[in-house]
Amino acid sequence: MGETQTRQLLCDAAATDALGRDRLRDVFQQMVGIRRFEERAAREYASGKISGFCHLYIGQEAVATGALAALEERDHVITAYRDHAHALLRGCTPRDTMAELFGKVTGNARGRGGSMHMFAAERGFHGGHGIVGAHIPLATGFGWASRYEKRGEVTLCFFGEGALNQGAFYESLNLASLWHLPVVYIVENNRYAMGTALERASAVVDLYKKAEGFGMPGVAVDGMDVAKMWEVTNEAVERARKDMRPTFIEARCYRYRGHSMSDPQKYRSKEEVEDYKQVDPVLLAERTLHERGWATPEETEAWDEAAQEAATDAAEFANDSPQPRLEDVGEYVYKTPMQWRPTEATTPHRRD
Amino acid sequence: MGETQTRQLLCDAAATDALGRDRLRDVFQQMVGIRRFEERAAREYASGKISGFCHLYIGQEAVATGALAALEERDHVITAYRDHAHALLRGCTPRDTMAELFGKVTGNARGRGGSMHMFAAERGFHGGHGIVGAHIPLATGFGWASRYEKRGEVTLCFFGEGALNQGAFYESLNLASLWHLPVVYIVENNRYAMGTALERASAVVDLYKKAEGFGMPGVAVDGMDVAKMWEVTNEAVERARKDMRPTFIEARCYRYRGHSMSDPQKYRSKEEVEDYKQVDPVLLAERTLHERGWATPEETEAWDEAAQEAATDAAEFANDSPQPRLEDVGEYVYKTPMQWRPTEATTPHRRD
Amino acid sequence: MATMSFREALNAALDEEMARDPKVFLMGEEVGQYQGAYKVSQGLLEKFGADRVVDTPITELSFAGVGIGSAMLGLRPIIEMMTFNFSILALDQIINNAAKMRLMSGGQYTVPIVFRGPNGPAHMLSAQHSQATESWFCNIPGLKVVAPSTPNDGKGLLKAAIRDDDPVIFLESELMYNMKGEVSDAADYVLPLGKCDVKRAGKDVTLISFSKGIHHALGAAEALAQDGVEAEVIDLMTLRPLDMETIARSVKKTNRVVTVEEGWPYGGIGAELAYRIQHDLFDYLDAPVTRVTGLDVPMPYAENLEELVLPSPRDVILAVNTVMYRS
Amino acid sequence: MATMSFREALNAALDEEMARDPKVFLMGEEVGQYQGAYKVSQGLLEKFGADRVVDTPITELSFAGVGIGSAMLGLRPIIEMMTFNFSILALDQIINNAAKMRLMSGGQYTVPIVFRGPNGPAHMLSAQHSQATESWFCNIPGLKVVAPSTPNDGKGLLKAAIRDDDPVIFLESELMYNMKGEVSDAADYVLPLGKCDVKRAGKDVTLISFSKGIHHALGAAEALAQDGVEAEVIDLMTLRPLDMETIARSVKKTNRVVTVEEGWPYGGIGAELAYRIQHDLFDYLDAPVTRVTGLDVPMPYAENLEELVLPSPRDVILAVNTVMYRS
Ligand SMILES: Cc1ncc(C[n+]2csc(CCOP(=O)(O)OP(=O)(O)O)c2C)c(N)n1
Ligand SMILES: Cc1ncc(C[n+]2csc(CCOP(=O)(O)OP(=O)(O)O)c2C)c(N)n1
Ligand SMILES: [Mg+2]
Ligand SMILES: [Mg+2]
Repeated sequence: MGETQTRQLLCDAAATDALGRDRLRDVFQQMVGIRRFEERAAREYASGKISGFCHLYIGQEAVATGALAALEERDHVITAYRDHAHALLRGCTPRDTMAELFGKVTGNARGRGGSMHMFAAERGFHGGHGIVGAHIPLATGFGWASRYEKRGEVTLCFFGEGALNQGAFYESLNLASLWHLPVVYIVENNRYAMGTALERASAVVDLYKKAEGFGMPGVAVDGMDVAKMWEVTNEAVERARKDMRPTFIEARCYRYRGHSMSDPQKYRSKEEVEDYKQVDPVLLAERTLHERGWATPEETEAWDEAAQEAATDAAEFANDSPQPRLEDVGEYVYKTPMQWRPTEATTPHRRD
Repeated sequence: MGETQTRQLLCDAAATDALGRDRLRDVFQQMVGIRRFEERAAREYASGKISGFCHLYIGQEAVATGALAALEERDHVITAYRDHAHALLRGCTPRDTMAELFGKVTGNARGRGGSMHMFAAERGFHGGHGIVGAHIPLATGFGWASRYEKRGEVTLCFFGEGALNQGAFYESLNLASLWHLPVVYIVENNRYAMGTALERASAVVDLYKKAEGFGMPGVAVDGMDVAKMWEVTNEAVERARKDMRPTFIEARCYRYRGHSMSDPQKYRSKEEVEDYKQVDPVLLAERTLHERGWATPEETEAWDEAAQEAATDAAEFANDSPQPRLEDVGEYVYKTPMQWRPTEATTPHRRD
Repeated sequence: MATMSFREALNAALDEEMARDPKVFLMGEEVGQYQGAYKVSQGLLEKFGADRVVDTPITELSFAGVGIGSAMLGLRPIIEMMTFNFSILALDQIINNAAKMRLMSGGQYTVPIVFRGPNGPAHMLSAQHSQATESWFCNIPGLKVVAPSTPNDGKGLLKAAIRDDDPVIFLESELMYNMKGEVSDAADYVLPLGKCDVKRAGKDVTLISFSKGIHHALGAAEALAQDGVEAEVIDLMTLRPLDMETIARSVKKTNRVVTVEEGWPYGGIGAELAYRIQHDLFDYLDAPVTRVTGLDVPMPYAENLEELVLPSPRDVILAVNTVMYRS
Repeated sequence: MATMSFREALNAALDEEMARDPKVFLMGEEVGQYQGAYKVSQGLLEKFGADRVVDTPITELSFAGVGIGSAMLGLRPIIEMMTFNFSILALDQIINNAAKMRLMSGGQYTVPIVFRGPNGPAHMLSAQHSQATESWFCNIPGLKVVAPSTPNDGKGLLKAAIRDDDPVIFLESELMYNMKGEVSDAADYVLPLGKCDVKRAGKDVTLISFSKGIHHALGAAEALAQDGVEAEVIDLMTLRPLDMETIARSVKKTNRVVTVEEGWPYGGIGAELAYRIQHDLFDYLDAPVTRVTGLDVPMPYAENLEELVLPSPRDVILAVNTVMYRS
């Protein structure tokens, strides 16, 4: 896997300069927080506390962390089902995120959404979506709303490279470019869609080139490098905010775990995974902090411990939280139900 | 409308050389046949003999005529609802085509399809489809079948530039390129989708450039020039047949009539239409024939008269043909209906 | 009151709601410069500008999603489906995003969106352009489904749909756009969603329908009255949720029900009504609930076959005769 | 007979039909190299090669269309929907192209295609991944819809679906893939489409269901038998078209009907059955047809809510008690 060998083992120097000490310290802590949270989620899944589909972000931390560092508070974020990191970075707490995984009423979606559907609407985090590609038009709609009300807000829309073959992606790119919508589309190209390697699903593997067919700037970036990720996104966010022009970013990254919790991973070699661990995004940022003297090993160690504690606290909180109440099964279907009742016209005993 | 002024008023010389005398005489007669057929259809529509949506091909004759001249008998053709010309060029007769418009059982779809759904399955003409963009995956499937059975057949798939924004188009391009399918995709860019000008719907107006994002050759061609249309398609058909590689062709053309029969055409100027009539595809071919001495004015005149007679004969035939029998209303829904009856479980009097 | 066409009544509803609330906008194919494929949006572009009357490329899936996304952020989009035949391409957005967003997020989103346009067969458009989509939408919790039968109802219900905070599927009928009627011009004329309307009182049999079917039912009722049979005609107006109270009141009186719809029979609106009525009112029924529907075939183009496939007042009369055991 | 899981039975059906007919091929997401998201296609890639076991990009709309196009030219594609939740994206192809092509062309095309994969809620997958799609497909003339409940039926019906010359929607259940049963290994074991199967004989009440619901019905029947109530359990197997003869025979005997399904109530399979039964067998019914369905909500993630939403044998027993006027 010669690819990783040509990569440097530090964050890009110029991008790091631009990002600066304080922000690199911040994003590093965020990435460690995500890493430890996800590891804890894996353990809770194994122990049966979490069920359903659960997709971990381990290996891809730099993508969302770097990109979101370029945002203002009023901006919007949306992603697919691999969404724990984006949630944690944007308004959800480890506690309410873990509680959502446990299906508890204290979860960020009150136990209704689960792993794939996390939300913090008021802080601009809009999910968490399960149908591959189908949230891309929603992001385009956020851009439309921002333009419509001249709000000056920017939307970041994340999706996997597998989603890039769906028609919804292309339709959206055209609309955003045609209508000048302030949306940044970020493909997290982790090289696999479940077990399908990029080149087995896409006739073109330099994905950023697809933007041209829609008159939109397209750029590829090392998604293992949080500083670079921030830098490229930052430029795109400015273009969106100032010029009302969308951008398409291909973030080249890697996931270390299986697609979801039940993936035998026969489609790739152990060596490939190990090779990519050389450029672990958390490691790159840590090395950069140490090398520049922006954080001591003791500090990064302490942050790691804090992250582990937060994850433990989150799991305990989730475990101790109650499930939703059964009588609330009809909540959140309609705002004003009118005649409607969830038990209407079904099993007699369930009539309310 | 400077655009047409830069166009020559003859068919491209090199392409005409390559096409040759006999074939140019043939395609000219085909184009005149289509033109007169469509004019007759318009009259029959006005007189109430034809109903529903009816989309005429007048102005675009060179696209289908030139392209189909590059095919062998075993090849496949599919298009959208503007399909009378493709039908006439590929196995349907003026009679069965007009009868289909009249909704008669002698129609090429036995009166079930109408203007938008003409078929000659056994001669490789596969419709006639009404949902914009939705037949493009079918064409891709024809390519798949040809590859699967190593049949050496090529598929031509036609659609309007409005269809180019639909996800189905992009998904199909990727599949054809990825799987090496012998399909030639031809967008008939007549500049309008109903009342929407190309530039109001597509962020990129050089449509042929879109092919690059799918690793496919893309080429633009003057769709008013039947010789050029043949030449470019011929190359693409060879690439498909010999190298199993798809091509995307943008045929730049124009429709002289409204989108369908009830179009006030406020979205374009009379001048624009008149301007495009300078490069009327029938006229260009006729001039070329005369100029080269490949046909005398008397000959072309005679062909025109023959075309008019064929259209008249078709209309008479259609008029005199019977409607489908009422008792056949349940035909063609299933091959083997089993328990099913069309009247099953509905209005009591209709129980059979 | 003013006499106007269904088209004008819907246009007035759009106009009034857009004037009332700047968050309301109209988006779809040909709604602006072309003035609407069926001219329902006539004049709105000139009045409200291109930011609020938005022409889209032919991309039903994604502009439906754009509408939903913008509704999640507080706008109130009206998405025109040029016809509901094309809404099939957008079903994933409508079902998985519009209908479920509130539930999935634990109540964090309100999605006040209206999808509207002509539904059901028109005239000689063949199979792909002639289908009634209501039964699919009615199956989906999270959606409301409305289908008016008169210009006046159309105006009042469309205004209600636009003001409603849930996603509403609003089904019009191409063949009714020219139908004229008296329409309220009262300043705040809005009809409630979720309520039936008794369009004709009667005591012998209950005819339940909506949209175009109502006119078949009323036509049949007229003819039956000549014969001394008084049919009560209930216009569902809102198909989901169903107003079972009004229906029950009628059935308790007439003890006989015929439903009328243009869609295919299996799992249609008539099936649901039959379930609910036989279940809730078993002892009141003197005859089986009987439905009149479109025949169970994709729509053929030929005029005579199309006419045979679609329900008519005559079919309704025959069904009434059956449930009344008349010959 | 051999004991095997539902998954293995389906796999055997695919294997046998692909071996029998070179025009049969399998296409879908992860069906090949990954051996199927739910391993139904295990081993087929190795046996039949990448031309006949075809991994696709995530593009449901277009690979459904590719299948239909290839069927129009005489191939016999089996299109796997990784789950039927994603088939919503392909509905336009299925409805407008697969179901209508024969009619639109005046009978020129035969479209022998099977769409298959898991349908309905599994376990804690939340709203977008938990829905039962059968009622939408059943509405569509031109389609056949099949939903087996046992490994043996699964094998026989899938083979029949593949050999059938019309488009067939073949609905499996993720939660049943591991269920074991005796499966025929006779050389030409094929079950007929369009026929119900009486899974348990009884005289007091008729339970009608399909797929997973059959097991709730059988569970309820067991418990009711303890109480002296003998329920007849009818497995629809083919949901469209319905085998009303077998149903009528049972209802004439028991005079009481409960339907069981996991989908949403409005316009569901139970609604259609209720219509048909009350209409055709009005005088035979001693109680209203009563349905047990999933609750009318998008599926919530939380385990306790999901359990509440889905039907259970207990719900079936309560429904039976109601139609038998027991308390
Ligand atoms: C429309 C649709 N089809 C199929 C699936 C099943 N599925 C879930 S995730 C996935 C792979 C997506 O890969 P990618 O987009 O690369 O994202 P990643 O998992 O790598 O983050 C598939 C096929 C789905 N959820 N939605
Ligand atoms: C999915 C879908 N959306 C909308 C329509 C309505 N419609 C029919 S033709 C048309 C315009 C298509 O234009 P184009 O593709 O350029 O083809 P042209 O008519 O110019 O040949 C539209 C919007 C449709 N038939 N299908
Ligand atoms: Mg991926
Ligand atoms: Mg066009």
